[in-house]
Amino acid sequence: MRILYFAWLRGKVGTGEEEITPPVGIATVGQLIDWLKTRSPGYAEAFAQPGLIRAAVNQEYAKLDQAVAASDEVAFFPPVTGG
Amino acid sequence: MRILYFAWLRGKVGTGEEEITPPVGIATVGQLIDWLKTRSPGYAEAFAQPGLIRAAVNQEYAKLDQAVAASDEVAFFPPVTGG
Amino acid sequence: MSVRVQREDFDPGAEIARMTEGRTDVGAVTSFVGLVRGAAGDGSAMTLEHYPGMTERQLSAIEAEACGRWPLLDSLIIHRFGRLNPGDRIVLVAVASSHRAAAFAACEFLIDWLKTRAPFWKLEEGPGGEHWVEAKDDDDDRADRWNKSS
Amino acid sequence: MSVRVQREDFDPGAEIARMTEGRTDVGAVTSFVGLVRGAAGDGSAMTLEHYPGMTERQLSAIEAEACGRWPLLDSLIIHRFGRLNPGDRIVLVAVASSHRAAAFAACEFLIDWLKTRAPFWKLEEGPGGEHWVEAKDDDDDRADRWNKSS
Repeated sequence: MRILYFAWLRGKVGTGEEEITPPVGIATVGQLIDWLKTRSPGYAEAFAQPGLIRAAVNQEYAKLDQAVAASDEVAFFPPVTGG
Repeated sequence: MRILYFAWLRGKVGTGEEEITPPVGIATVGQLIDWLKTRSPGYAEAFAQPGLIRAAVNQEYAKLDQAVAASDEVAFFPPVTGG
Repeated sequence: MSVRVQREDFDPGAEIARMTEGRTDVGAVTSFVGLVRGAAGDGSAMTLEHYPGMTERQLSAIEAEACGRWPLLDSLIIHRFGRLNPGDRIVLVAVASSHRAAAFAACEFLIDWLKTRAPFWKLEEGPGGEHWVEAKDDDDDRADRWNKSS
Repeated sequence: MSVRVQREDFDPGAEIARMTEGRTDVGAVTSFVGLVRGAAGDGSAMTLEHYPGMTERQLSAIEAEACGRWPLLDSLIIHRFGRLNPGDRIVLVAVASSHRAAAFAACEFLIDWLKTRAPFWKLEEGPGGEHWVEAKDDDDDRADRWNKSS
């Protein structure tokens, strides 16, 4: 599974992009976040405030209960500030 | 008094601009219109439908009860269609 | 804040660029360009008549009203007169502000008010001859919106 | 209907002119240009990060939504990324339609939705160092307006 981090999330987790293999049982965006938080204090801090995190699966906005699979591109980022 | 006519009013009265001296007692835009209507069938036709006439005195929109004087520039025209 | 009434065409891009040139306080520029519609070569040209003097005065008054209602950094109205063909530009309204909400509101206000207050009249050439375009109730309604709340 | 995400500057006038070139069905072109604000030389430059791929996809979806809501003849969104200085253009939204009401509504809708949906993030350089710009509730409110009765 390809995971992307943008803006200040990238700084906190320490990378902009990584390939990971989540443990069996990680089936949704929410479960993925819960597992990522256990990987290091940086990850825990990045995802500490769920209200500040937006997720996308395969470049479409996704909610916490959306399914994720090994072949997906999953991205996490703060609320957007373009324009 | 200088009187200007625009768009189809000009066609009906037969001129775009004229200098006139209204009779004593013509003191408002409304009285001026009533007098102009008596000048010829063309004038009568031009002012036949009051709802289709807009007036300006010295280049500012004016209502029927607005005062007019000999030195004024008075204009009559249909509702505007610019833009 | 400026107003131009002219027979010649104008360049919207050059006018918009001029509004922001050398300044860094403008966050938003909105613009509206109105054009003559009609199938090319179908004879649907038109002639725009206006009231020289009163036109400029009314456009300036409309601009002043917009500046009183919104925090604008600059505004521009250019309106053509004379004979125009389908595809020709008629009018440009452009507004610069720090923020987009004011820029959008003022730009739409200016064209709505211009349509009901600026002394221009369209004489259209059609297959059946010339006719003066009638004012639209819809334009009055759009202009009236600005008299309601806020 | 088109979308461009690029590092280079753009020419609003050329883009607007292109939308009407050779056609006579366009009666109204509205445009919005967003620029970086800040006193020149005060160090208030910024860097716009984006999510390549998703950005284009979201902008296209926003455009498709606008085309479904209003009778548009053409639309264009150009958004820059990379380092930008005060006075630099960030974004252009332009819409062509037969009538002005649709052109204004769609243009404002596009920038409102873009601000809350397109994956861009601003990293501002200030006197105290760099900081990520926080999203504004006001932008959410403006975007939400379009979900109410049209």
